[in-house]
Amino acid sequence: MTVQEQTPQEPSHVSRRTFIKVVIASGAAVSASAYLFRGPTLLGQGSLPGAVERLMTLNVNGQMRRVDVMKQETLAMTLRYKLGLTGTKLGCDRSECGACTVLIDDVPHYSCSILTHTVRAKKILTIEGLETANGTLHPVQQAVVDEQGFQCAFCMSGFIMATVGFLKTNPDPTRAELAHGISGNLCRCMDYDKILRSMMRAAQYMQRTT
Amino acid sequence: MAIIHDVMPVFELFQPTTVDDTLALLETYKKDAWVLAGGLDTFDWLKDRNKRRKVVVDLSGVQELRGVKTTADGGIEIGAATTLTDVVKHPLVKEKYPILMQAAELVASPQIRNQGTVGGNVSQDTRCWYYRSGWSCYRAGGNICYADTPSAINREHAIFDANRCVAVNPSDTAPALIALDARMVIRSSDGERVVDAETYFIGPSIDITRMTVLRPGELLTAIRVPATWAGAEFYFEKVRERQVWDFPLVNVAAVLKVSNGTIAGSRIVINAVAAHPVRLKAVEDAVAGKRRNEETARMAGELAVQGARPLAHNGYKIPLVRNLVKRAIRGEAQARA
Amino acid sequence: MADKKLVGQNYTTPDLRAKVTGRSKYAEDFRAEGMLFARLLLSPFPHARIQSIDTRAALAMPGVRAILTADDVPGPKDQVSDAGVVIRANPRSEKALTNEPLYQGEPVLAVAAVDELTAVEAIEKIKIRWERLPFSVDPVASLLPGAMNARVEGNVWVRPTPVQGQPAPLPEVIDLKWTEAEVEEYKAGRLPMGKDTDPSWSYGDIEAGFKKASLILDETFVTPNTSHQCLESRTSMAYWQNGKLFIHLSTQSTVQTVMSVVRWLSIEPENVVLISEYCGGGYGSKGTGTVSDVIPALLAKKTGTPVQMRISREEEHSIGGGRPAVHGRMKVGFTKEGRITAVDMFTVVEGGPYGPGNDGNTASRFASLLFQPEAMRWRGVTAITNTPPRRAQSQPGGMQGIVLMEPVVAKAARRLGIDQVEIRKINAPAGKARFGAADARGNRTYTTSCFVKEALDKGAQIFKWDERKARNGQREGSKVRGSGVAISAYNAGSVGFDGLFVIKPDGRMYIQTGIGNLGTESFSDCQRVAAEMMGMPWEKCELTWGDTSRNLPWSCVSGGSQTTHAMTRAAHATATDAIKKLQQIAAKDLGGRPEDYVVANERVARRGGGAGMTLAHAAQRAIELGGMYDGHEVPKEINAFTKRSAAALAGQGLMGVAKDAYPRDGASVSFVAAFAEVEADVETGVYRILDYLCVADVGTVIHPASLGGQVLGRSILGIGHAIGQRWVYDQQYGVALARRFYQNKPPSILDVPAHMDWAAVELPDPETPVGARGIGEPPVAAGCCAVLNAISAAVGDEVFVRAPVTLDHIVTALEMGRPTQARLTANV
Amino acid sequence: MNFLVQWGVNPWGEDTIIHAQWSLVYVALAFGVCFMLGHTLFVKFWPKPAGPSSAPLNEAAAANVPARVPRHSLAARMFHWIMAASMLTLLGTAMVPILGLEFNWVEIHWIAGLVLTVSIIYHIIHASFWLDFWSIWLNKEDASEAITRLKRAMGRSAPAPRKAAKYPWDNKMYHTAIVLSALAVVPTGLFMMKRVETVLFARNPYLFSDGTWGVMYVLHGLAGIGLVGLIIAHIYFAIRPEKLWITKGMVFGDISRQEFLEHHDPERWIIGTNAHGAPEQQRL
Repeated sequence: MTVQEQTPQEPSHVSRRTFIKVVIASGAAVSASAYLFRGPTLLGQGSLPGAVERLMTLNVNGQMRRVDVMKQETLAMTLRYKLGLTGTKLGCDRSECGACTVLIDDVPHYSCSILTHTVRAKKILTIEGLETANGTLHPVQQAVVDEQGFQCAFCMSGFIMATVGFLKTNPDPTRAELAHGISGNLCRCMDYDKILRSMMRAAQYMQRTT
Repeated sequence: MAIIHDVMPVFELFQPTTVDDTLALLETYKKDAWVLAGGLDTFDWLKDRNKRRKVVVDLSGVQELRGVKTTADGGIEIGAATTLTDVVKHPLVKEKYPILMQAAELVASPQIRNQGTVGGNVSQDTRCWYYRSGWSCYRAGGNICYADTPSAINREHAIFDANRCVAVNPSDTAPALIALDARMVIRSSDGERVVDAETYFIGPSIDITRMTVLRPGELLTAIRVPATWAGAEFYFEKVRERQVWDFPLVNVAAVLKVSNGTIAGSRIVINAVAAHPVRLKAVEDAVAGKRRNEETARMAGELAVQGARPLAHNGYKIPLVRNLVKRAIRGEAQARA
Repeated sequence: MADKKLVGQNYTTPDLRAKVTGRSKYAEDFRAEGMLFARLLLSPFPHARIQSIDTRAALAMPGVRAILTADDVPGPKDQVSDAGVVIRANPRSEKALTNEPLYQGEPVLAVAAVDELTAVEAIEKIKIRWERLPFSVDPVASLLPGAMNARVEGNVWVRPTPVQGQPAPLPEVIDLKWTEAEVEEYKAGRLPMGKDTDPSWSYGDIEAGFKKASLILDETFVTPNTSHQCLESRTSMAYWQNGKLFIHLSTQSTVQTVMSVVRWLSIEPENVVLISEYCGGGYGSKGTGTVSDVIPALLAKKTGTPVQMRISREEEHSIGGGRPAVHGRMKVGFTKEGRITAVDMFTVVEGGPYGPGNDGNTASRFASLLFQPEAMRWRGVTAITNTPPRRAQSQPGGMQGIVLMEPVVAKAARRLGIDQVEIRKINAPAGKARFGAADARGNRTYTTSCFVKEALDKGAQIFKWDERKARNGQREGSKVRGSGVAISAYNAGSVGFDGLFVIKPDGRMYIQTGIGNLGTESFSDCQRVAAEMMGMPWEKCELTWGDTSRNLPWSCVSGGSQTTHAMTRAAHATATDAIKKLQQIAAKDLGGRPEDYVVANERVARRGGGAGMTLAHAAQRAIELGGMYDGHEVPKEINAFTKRSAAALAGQGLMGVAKDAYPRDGASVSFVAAFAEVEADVETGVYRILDYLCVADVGTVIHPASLGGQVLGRSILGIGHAIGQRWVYDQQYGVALARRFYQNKPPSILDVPAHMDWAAVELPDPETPVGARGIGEPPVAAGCCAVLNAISAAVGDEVFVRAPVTLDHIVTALEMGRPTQARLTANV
Repeated sequence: MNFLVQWGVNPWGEDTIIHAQWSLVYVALAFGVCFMLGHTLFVKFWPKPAGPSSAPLNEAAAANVPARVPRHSLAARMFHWIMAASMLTLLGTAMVPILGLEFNWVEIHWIAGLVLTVSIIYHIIHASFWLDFWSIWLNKEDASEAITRLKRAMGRSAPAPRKAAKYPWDNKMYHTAIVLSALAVVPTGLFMMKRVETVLFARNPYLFSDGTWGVMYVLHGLAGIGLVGLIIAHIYFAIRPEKLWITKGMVFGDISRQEFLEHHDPERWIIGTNAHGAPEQQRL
């Protein structure tokens, strides 16, 4: 990989490319679709109130995405494996690391622990949706760049999303309040000091932009 | 059958929008149905493939289960599917029942509080790691308690009211609600029943496989907190190892009415020491009418641990309970996370 | 390098923008057309043998494509080191899949299917007939007479003495049990100093040392097993194309991992394209990948389809391995002035089922280095248990050795009434400090340099040590404070690797690196040395990393803190090579002698001004001149890997390519001094770390931000060992109980010190051209011990006999007036 | 075998027997009810066998029989009723939760179990040294007797059966069944106390292997379920009009001369008088 490839690309381009990937990725699933469509066959379930359709539209990063979602599928899996949004990471899949944090109607949630079907009518924001179309980083992203925050960065998307969500409720936190606000995220490089420095700077940047 | 603890099994999903529809579904599927609120407990069981259900009934779309409102008697009613964050942030809770706010705020992590519901928090299953490993212990329908053997690691387990099973109730809001003398509103297709928070929780001697009185087909719809203890002095402390995510090793919730330095009345509850939150009735009686001082506090602490039976690794819970109850009576402000 | 524009400055690393936007692709983020999903069937038993496997029902399921068992996995090949030494493959070493699992959670087979759900349901349909075998999940218990052994052959490793000039003999397993007298010792809570089976060592006269001592402490202490718990589990994805294996995996190292894959798969390095641009944490456990990485590769071959194997957190907990627990007994003699006269050290390392590791020996070496005892003896046993494989974990061995030693020193200082900083200064190493065993000629290894006293002084000043220590044991309500200090050291650099870059006619510098990107930023930091020497602005440097099809040079393993040292040397050598070539080109074109020219500001020009040319022009000239200038001829001594890469890049511009052949006198070791203040609540046992400072003796600072991240990050890794991280095993069934984060407790953001800071001594290492050493390791023990020592400063010496120290231990110890922790028991 | 036992898995995922198939409780209950009904109907509608109902009485032997014959000493009666109480407690505490009514049964169960065990030990000692030990056990005569009775019941011709000695044939049968059940249920129950928290000793569920415990649980469970049937039958007979004299005998300790002569053979159960003039029993 070269540095050139790291330069920002048009988000629309990214999503088009990832969309193609999705088609490819789900190609494997198509061959087994009969198998995937199996499930407990409950007679008359269609007539029961609240019975769920698999095909749905998701509002992700401002785009409406049509996607076929299994009943037991979590949002993290849909984002990563169906929509190609791999910036959301799976660290534990059990709501105890925060790597999969996304915003649902502006509120941070563990996407590993919410069924995609329960966010049907909601706005989902992932790390890929923070940067503006012209490549300007979100203030929280910029603050991380400026502080050289994080090490391996596998937890980073989750931390950034948790911070973006937290700063909406408390735009001017103390370091202790901030730590409390983003305490649902685990960093195994234990770079907590730099993370808190980055995010305190992020709060400053956010105040400047608003 | 080989064991694998990953990937949720297939289920049929229902997302009703009214309580009536929910109850109809629960009535139809009875034991085959699993009620999904925040899902933090649910997904653990399902993803581990340790418990499976044919049908999952998701409450997220049932608006009438959410929100906090005042009741005729001046208390509040909290919808069972209200998130913990909404409980923490609600002005009525903050004003009248700060103990509940504090308890809810100490639950797990911010994201979990954003999604987890108060109904789920009080109705969650125990975290005994043997049971959670999917081992067929008493609680899982077997004939053994793996947590009470000569080699068991039972640091988190019960010191009170164990009966074959030594698991504990891990809820933080439960003791606060019992201290506030809350009522649990339970509905089923047969109608509604209201039980005291204190009797909502059951130990293994009553039913070793359940933590609450909820039976298949029943749904906890709301929690009513009476005005009785609104604005009373309170004390809540949760002792845990990690300051995020961890369940309590012991927590204590106490509300006190004090006039001129004398304790007029109190309700004191501890949790994570038995399969149900333990209300310290004897302590409440003993401190009633006593001066609120160190001596009373010490007496309360000693009384609180009477009858405790420690296991191999949880003896520390005895001094911990003693000191926490002591602090609850003293009521001093303690530094919190 | 007087005028440093890049070295020592913070900058934006080339991987950061991709990381903050989510575009950085980790192994599990790759997809390939038709990709299958593989899942593992793990052994439910701590030790068993497979009698038969019935996969019929699984294979009959629609969507199931293949099942891979141990019989499909080739055995590892012998290895030939850089120096040409043959390292024989140990038949008892870990394999990707096994028919005789030696720990609960060991992979026995893998299923590839069209989706994960199918794979998982297929696994549930597989029937295996097992023969249960005896097991042991406690190394100390396995030494008791009559106890079960973890392996059929025995419970302890022995390493036969190597014969000069022959490949090292393979380790053996024997059955070792304590004698009755030793059992009595054990029952009294002391680790018996019985028969040792590790290659033990000693120097000086320890009996005389103890005679001289006015205080002898004899302490038994246990350090915990801890998982690495990299947030990115070791997922991998592989496919085959035109006879080549393309493999995406999570590894700390790039080119070195190719060599592991080659050994495990028995293929040629040229046929492996390894892609790992980002690694979500390793801490030693992904040094050169993991053996399970070959499973999707083999399944992809079997099915002719790309295969991804996602590793779940629970699987990671078992196959990811961990740091071995060390049960240690330290008998240490002190003069009344605090000088350590003698150390008698005995360790029982819990080595897991595979090995033997070297943690016991390393533990003793760093104990000897840090405190420079006048005489020392170390003996040890590496026990085998049916628990996950042990992998290097930040400061492997050194961490445990120091954690055994530090609390003893702290206790001695209290007994002798000596200041904690002072007693460490009295015993601290300095300059070319000797440590560890003596070789055949009686010589002992020594360090290239060490500035521990300087680090202690600097730290004591910043931390306001004297003010804080006055508060030790002072009680306010139920709260009591205590401050602790600790020192630590670890290996911090290797030598002999290659560098490679090309300056192209576009005036840009294209730097190739085979270093892995595991978050330390050394893959980029080290290249700043070359850029600086070439007078190139960083904006004009382009870095290629993480993909072995992109012509990378031979680099060191990105582990053990060797990279910064090794690869700044390689970068220095490579830039020196390029400068020499530029000087020659300039002299050829512009006249004069090559040494009249200097390289600076993107030009090669006559010293003191005058004729010169841009590097862009020089690059063009290099292409025209060919030969060594544009990489068509390369130095003989460089590695074959670098040669292949150089050949592919030849003719594109001026090539810098060289092997680090600089001399070095001594072993490169980095040091830290750490300080911590805690506040404990005596009623609940809960304690908080209020403040923490770590001062590093790391030589020249290359990149302050990443150095600070390493110093504090690894400190907290160590603090995790002190405050709660653990393994818990059920002794009856030999299976892990603490499999989740909420059970095994890695520190959260609210558990770490409320205030943290770091500093560097900034004295360059004299034995390396840039003066820089690595730092990833030493803060671990320092963090752990500073906190442990602060706890005892607050609540007294009679509280703990093992780490971690949790509130239950504190509250009961204060109640009982003695430590109540389980002694000499593993995994509780 | 799955109709007899319930399987679980041990922590290694191996199938392990955990206890008896509790649905058998319903079978036992159903059996008990059917037996009662069947027997009632049988007695009511089945034609009485022809011929004399029993062998002729030996008048000489009968002459010795006093007006009231002691049948069960106070000690024996105490044992019986204590055993009955503990047995009913045990069955209640065991079966009621299975049937769905949950309560704190374990402590009551093991205490009742201990009471039962002690009473059985007492009974064995008492019966061995103070009672006619063999009088309750089935013997060769009982076997031929059984065939005779069966033939008669089937309406075939057979000699009239002899009257009983101290214990009638069905009484002995029942005792044997109870003894067998107790052999299964008591030792397993005692071992099972190691599995639960008692004040007596530390719990150790690992005293035996998973498999051994499984067998023990099944024996205990099946025997317990069997006892449900046996006890139902026992109570049924105890309250049947033609058997009430025995029940009364167990309550008051003696039976009348008439009852004695009606059911017992004075030649087989010899009632004498000892030196003190009290009735004395002797086995033939």
